[in-house]
Amino acid sequence: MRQVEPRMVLELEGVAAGYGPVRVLHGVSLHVHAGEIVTLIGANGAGKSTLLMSIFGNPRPLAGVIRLHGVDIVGESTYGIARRGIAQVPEGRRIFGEMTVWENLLMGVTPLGARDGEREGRDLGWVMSLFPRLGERREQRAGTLSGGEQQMLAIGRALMSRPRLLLLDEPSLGLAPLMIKQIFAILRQIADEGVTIFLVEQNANQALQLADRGYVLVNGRITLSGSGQALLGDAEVRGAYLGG
Amino acid sequence: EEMVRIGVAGPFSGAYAAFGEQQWRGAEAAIVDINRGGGILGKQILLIKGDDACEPKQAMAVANRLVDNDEVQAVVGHFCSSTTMPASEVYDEAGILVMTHGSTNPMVTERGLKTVLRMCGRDDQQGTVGAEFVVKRLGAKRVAVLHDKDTYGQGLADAMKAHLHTLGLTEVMYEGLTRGEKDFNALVTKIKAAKADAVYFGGLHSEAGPLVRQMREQGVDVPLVSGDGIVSEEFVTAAGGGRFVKNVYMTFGADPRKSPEGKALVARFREAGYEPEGYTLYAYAVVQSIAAAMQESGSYNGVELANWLKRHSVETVMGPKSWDAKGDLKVSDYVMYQWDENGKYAEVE
Amino acid sequence: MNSYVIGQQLVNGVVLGSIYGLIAVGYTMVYGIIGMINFAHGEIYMISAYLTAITLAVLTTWGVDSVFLALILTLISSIAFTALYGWTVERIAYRPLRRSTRLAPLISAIGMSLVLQNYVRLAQGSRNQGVPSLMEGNLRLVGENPEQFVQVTYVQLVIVLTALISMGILSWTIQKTALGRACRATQQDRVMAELLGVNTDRIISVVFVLGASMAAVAGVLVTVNYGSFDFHVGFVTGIKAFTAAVLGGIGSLPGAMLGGLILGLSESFFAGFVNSDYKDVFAFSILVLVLIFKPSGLLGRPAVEKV
Amino acid sequence: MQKVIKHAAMDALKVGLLGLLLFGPMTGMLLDGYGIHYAPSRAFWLVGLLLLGRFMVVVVMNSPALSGVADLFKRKDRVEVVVSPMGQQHHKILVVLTLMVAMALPFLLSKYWLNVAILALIYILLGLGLNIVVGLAGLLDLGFVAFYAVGAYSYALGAEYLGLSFWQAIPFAALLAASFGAVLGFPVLRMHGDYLAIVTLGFGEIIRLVLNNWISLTGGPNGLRTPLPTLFGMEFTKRATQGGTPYHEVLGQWMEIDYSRAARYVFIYVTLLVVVTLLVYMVQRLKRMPIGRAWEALREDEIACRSLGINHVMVKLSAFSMGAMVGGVGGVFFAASQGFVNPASFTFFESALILAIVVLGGLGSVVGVIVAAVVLTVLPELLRDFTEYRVLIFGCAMVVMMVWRPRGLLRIHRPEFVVEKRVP
Amino acid sequence: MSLLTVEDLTMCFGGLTALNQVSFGVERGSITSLIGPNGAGKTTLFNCVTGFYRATAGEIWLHRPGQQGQDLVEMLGQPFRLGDWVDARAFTRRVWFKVFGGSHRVARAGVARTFQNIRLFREMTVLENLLVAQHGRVNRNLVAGIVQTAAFRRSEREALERALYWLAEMGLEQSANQLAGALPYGYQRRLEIARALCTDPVLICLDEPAAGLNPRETAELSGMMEGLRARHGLTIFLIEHDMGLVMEISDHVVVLDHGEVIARGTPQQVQKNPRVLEAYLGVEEAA
Ligand SMILES: Nc1ncnc2c1ncn2[C@@H]1O[C@H](COP(=O)(O)OP(=O)(O)OP(=O)(O)O)[C@@H](O)[C@H]1O
Ligand SMILES: Nc1ncnc2c1ncn2[C@@H]1O[C@H](COP(=O)(O)OP(=O)(O)OP(=O)(O)O)[C@@H](O)[C@H]1O
Ligand SMILES: [Mg+2]
Ligand SMILES: [Mg+2]
Repeated sequence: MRQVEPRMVLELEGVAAGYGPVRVLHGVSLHVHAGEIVTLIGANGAGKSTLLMSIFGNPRPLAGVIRLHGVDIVGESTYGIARRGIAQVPEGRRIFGEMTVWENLLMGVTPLGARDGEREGRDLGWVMSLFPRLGERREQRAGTLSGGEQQMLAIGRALMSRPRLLLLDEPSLGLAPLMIKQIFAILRQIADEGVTIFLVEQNANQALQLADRGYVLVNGRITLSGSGQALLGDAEVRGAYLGG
Repeated sequence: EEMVRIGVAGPFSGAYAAFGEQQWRGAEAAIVDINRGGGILGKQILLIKGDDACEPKQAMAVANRLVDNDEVQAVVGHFCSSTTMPASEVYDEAGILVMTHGSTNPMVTERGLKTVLRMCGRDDQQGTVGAEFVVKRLGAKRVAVLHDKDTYGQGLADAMKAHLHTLGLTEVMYEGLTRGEKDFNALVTKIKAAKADAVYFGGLHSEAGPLVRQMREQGVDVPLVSGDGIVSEEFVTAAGGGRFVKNVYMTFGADPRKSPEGKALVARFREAGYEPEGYTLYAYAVVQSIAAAMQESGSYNGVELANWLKRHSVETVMGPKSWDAKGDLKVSDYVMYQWDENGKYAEVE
Repeated sequence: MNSYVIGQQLVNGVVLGSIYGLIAVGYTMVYGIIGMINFAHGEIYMISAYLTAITLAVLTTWGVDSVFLALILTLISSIAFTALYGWTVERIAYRPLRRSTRLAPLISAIGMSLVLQNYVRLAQGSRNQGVPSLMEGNLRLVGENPEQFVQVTYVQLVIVLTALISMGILSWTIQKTALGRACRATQQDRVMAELLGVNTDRIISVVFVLGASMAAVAGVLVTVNYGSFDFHVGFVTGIKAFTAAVLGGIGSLPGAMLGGLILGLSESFFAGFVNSDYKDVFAFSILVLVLIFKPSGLLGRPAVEKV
Repeated sequence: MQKVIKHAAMDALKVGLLGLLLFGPMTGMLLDGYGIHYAPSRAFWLVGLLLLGRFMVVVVMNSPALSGVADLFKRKDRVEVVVSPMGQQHHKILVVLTLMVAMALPFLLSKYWLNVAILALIYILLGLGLNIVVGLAGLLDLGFVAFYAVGAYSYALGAEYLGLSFWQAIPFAALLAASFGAVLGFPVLRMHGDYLAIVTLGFGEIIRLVLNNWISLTGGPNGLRTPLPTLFGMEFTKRATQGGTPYHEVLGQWMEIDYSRAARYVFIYVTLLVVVTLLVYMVQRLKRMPIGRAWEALREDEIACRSLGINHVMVKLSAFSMGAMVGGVGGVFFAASQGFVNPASFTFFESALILAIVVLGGLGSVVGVIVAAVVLTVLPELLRDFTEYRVLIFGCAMVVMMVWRPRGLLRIHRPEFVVEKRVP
Repeated sequence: MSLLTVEDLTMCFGGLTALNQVSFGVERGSITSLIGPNGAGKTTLFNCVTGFYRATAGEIWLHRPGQQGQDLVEMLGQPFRLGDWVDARAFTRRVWFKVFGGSHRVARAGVARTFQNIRLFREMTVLENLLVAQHGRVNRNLVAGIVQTAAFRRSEREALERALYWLAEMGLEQSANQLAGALPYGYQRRLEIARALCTDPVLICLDEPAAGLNPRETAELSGMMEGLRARHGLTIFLIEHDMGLVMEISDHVVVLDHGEVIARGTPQQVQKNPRVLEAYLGVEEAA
């Protein structure tokens, strides 16, 4: 196992997954290097969200290997995987509606065991500065936030855990144009700080501009990959995902 | 070879299971003895257990099953009046003798059924004895009457109340408590506020125990009088020790454990590590009576057996027993017992 | 109606209410975390009553004389063994049902409650059991007439205090600590909680163990107070405690306590001054009325759904 | 294999240790008054059995050679929803076959089993009723027994005070139960799921307590006798009691017939069978009717329903009272078949049992309800031979069935619509 | 007269004023867009219009052509006022709306909506979802349904046809018999629109219909919306963050920020408005 390239953060080989009798992913292979921003694009129902979730073992892959920092994590429990320095902004935000904004953010850190009050405070301050709106609404119940605010909260919560690898499922969903710009800037910034980012986006244009590399998923199979710019220029991609 | 099949129907599960156990122990001991002595008409007896959990629905199922599937020749049971009543209609229609060891509700034998008898007294008899005692012996003027809202307990309390009225006394309080609960403090405070000088309780030991304890704890030291539902050492356990059961009275048939016929049997039970309390010996006596009727009349027909029993007297472990035309015991021998601080009871002279 | 009677009924109600509250806390905690009505909770309480009596009897045979020591040891052993039962029940009957409908664990809980009841009946017999009265003594407020007084026994005092203190500690835990946050997160979205690194199975087990421990505390205190129990006590008490939990707003710990107190008080006042036959009808009517005007219970937070 | 055995042994040891802690005090130390009486052998036997059982199970589940056996017992907790066209041919054959068997039953069964069959039919009825409320409309009702009680008592009381006959009692009870449902439902249906559950539970208890306490009307715990049902003036007793003629005398004019006690049960069984068949048909239709769809939609998402112009309170109310109505009819049949009613038949456990039927059947599935009702009524009767252990085993069965098939015994079918190619 | 007029609408949540004196109109047959930064109060406004929230103050009127205007706020039922206790007519009205009122009445008046967080009947099939939406107009007679009278069958057939029609319009024919919950996100969005259309509305309120769609799908959606307006005469009221879509199809744009209308007008006007640039679009866009 030690031959794996050390700078490889996430590596999928022939991953298959599905729900009950329905297969959604049919042997997906891809990899993400440290410090990279990699994006995955694909039509509705291609299986992008399923792919992100199956990295966390939910649904558990039926076949294939998933290596995180060189360690095979297939079969490990979801929370075990989460404790390996990987965080996800899931589809549908999944914030804890009955808890306050503040508590939601804390949920990003508390489960991870060892507590460090000072660092926690610093991280909270950082997230609040990224999303001042959340600061204003600290004590509001998260369920009553507006759609965009909830999205900010979901991203903020993932950032709170200071992940080494961040998975985002359509982070721009429901955000105002100005906010999207900010989010992408933030992603760029934390990537520069050494966080590896794996991004699923419908907003393919902006995602590919941001990303170092990209993959295209069609019906559960990777059909195309290349650098962000190359994909942007690809005629097929333009026709299918960028609206001509 | 062919056997005489006798059903034993009672609550072997559910809240009343303690009584079911007494019933089964008694009946089992009886057939062992009878079978050892050669059985009935040369045939051995087989007991068949039917659990009704004191629920009418289950009692019907058990009754139908005993009649149709197990084809029993007679039934010992049921225990709760509310199950004996519907089930006995099934037995009656099928012409099978049923003798209950513990259903004291008057209605059991008041419905004109031909094959239904009982080994125990009736609530109205018991209530009368209780009322007489409360008024004449204790000289109470302000009597609180409580019951547990169940067929047995309420029947008892009603009978007691009725006789109280004929004695020219009106109760100061007549109320029900809920079976299964343990906190009767509110009721006790109410008794206290009503300045009752005697309390009559129609119900079972599981409620009587906490009730008397809470009375004593709140400083209500007046006598508590009850019926045969508290005839059990468990009453003392439930009351939190002998201290609390002082000044508690109850009506019960002349203690079968004291009768000369029963002495040896009781000793045997105790040897086996079982205290034959409550209805144990009643069930034993029921089996004895059924066996005697079959043996003597030579028939298994319920109506014939019932008629035989109504005309003859049977020697049982509880002494000689005979029945009137309705199926009730001719002699109701209810007497008053008193508990002492050692947790034992003795007849009141 | 004199004031001593009223005062005594007040005491009766508060004691009874505290008992309901203690047990209701277990219901509310489990509900709060897996959104499931744990019908077997009453049975867990019943088991703790048996364990209390067993421990006390064993201690007596060992010659432990000090009442205080005996009580402490009983509490410890009862909590330990009851918690084990709580854990096992969760493991066997509920954990496999995590991904099914909301109703499946409810049915399984009802089945479990039958199992526990009959297991105890078969193991210990169906007789009424009891413990001797241990702690004597009481506080009395006596009027001019020595016949008139309001009294609280020491055991009752301990019950009320324990109920309040444990409720306080638990609600603080749930509201303010990381464990509590993880619990609430687990309740709202188990998958997301796992994605954040919460071992939800562990959290749920912890909650069951905590709930069972509360039932054990109640079991010890109530058994010592009333001295009598059988294998069937779990049901009646369980239903009442559950009602209390809902009345106060299910999921809210202070609510459980408040609901218990209201239920206890209304029962004892109704029984004391009106008619004890209909006290349960009255108690349930209060529940219905409260819920009509406050659909999520007294202290429950209304489920605001943002559309 | 060796690995499997080692694993199993370790596992069994752990479970055994747990068992020792659980069973030790409870089964090994018996309370005896205030004293104690040790019976360690009981505890050790139990633990031994547990150890062995666990060992065997782990071996069977993990050894590849026996994987076929293991698969049989694997749990299934995924929803299996099948979208299938309605009215399939083999379906119809099955229905006809079932009905034929059901019609033949009274001639094959002993009276005891006939009685059980009647109970099973009553529970099917109740299950279908509650299925409307819980399965289709998604309203958790823990007090369904209240309507059952209302039905039973409206027959008993109606006969006692108003002189209602069995046939008059059915519509009377149905109406009465439905209005009880409506009256209760109106204020409470705005509540959320589990609050509704406890309020209905409370309502069930209130009804039972009132029946128990209102002695002057209901006879309290002593209960009431109910007259036996009649058919066109024919009575099913040996001698006429209600002013009719015994059936064997009526039929005796045309054919050779003797009085048999079973006739009454046959009559109730057949009537019930007709009612249940009609109800099954009705429920199957309801699912494909606007009102049934609205119920299901409400179960799925109330807010969306409101956005579509559906009055959620009224729709819920219709489900609630329709369920109540069915429960009421079930009550009449229960009272008629028992000949006696008292409040002990209407405890919470009864509600729980009916709910178990609905859940085990797979929420919303009619066939599932029927199967589950039969299983849950016949099983306790089969277990009668285990007397002491009967309820314990029944409880275990409930848990095991839930764990094994949390989504119900059968798959859920959704109606499929034929999509024709549309001409634009 | 505008189809929908909103006057001085104010909505407070506790201390938070989510909408402050908002007034605007939606013209008949137009596509009107509502834009604004996150948390500006757009969804809240939708909720008020469709009856899910009762506004703290203000009026909302729906004027269907050829009909009297309808007060959408009154339909929700209101707390009793002092005057009601003396005026019998007002009192009965109040009670009537209190008992039978609610957001469903708004929907019946002809206002349909979709939700920002998709709300489908997930365990029902796509077609069933659409049939439920026609609850108001199908034959609901119980007896007719059970014995399947001709009238009932006709009504069901019509409902099915209407459902299939809208399915086809949304391009979902292939999924007709699938479970709604198992559809991919984008399809679910379209199904929600189809379902809203099945209620036969005059005004349809779409809350971020393009969220989760890729640019090509968004383009399809915009074609669909124009078709709805052109061929079915529907009025569309839209919340959207995709500026390309908004600018392309809107006739009229209302911009909300912090609960207040900061601009309104044609897309071109709004796009140049400095306040909008600052609050929403980003300043460099202007450059
Ligand atoms: N819980 C589920 N059960 C069954 N099938 C599912 C489930 N979730 C998703 N699917 C199916 O899996 C397939 C892939 O869905 P997935 O959500 O991964 O797509 P996606 O690429 O993320 O699409 P989108 O862009 O719309 O988010 C779809 O066909 C969908 O129907
Ligand atoms: N029920 C509520 N309780 C308290 N605050 C609420 C409630 N509903 C909405 N809010 C607040 O009102 C503000 C407006 O919310 P709204 O959902 O209308 O925003 P929006 O314009 O739709 O934003 P987005 O574009 O992000 O969806 C938000 O700040 C939100 O937090
Ligand atoms: Mg997705
Ligand atoms: Mg919004």
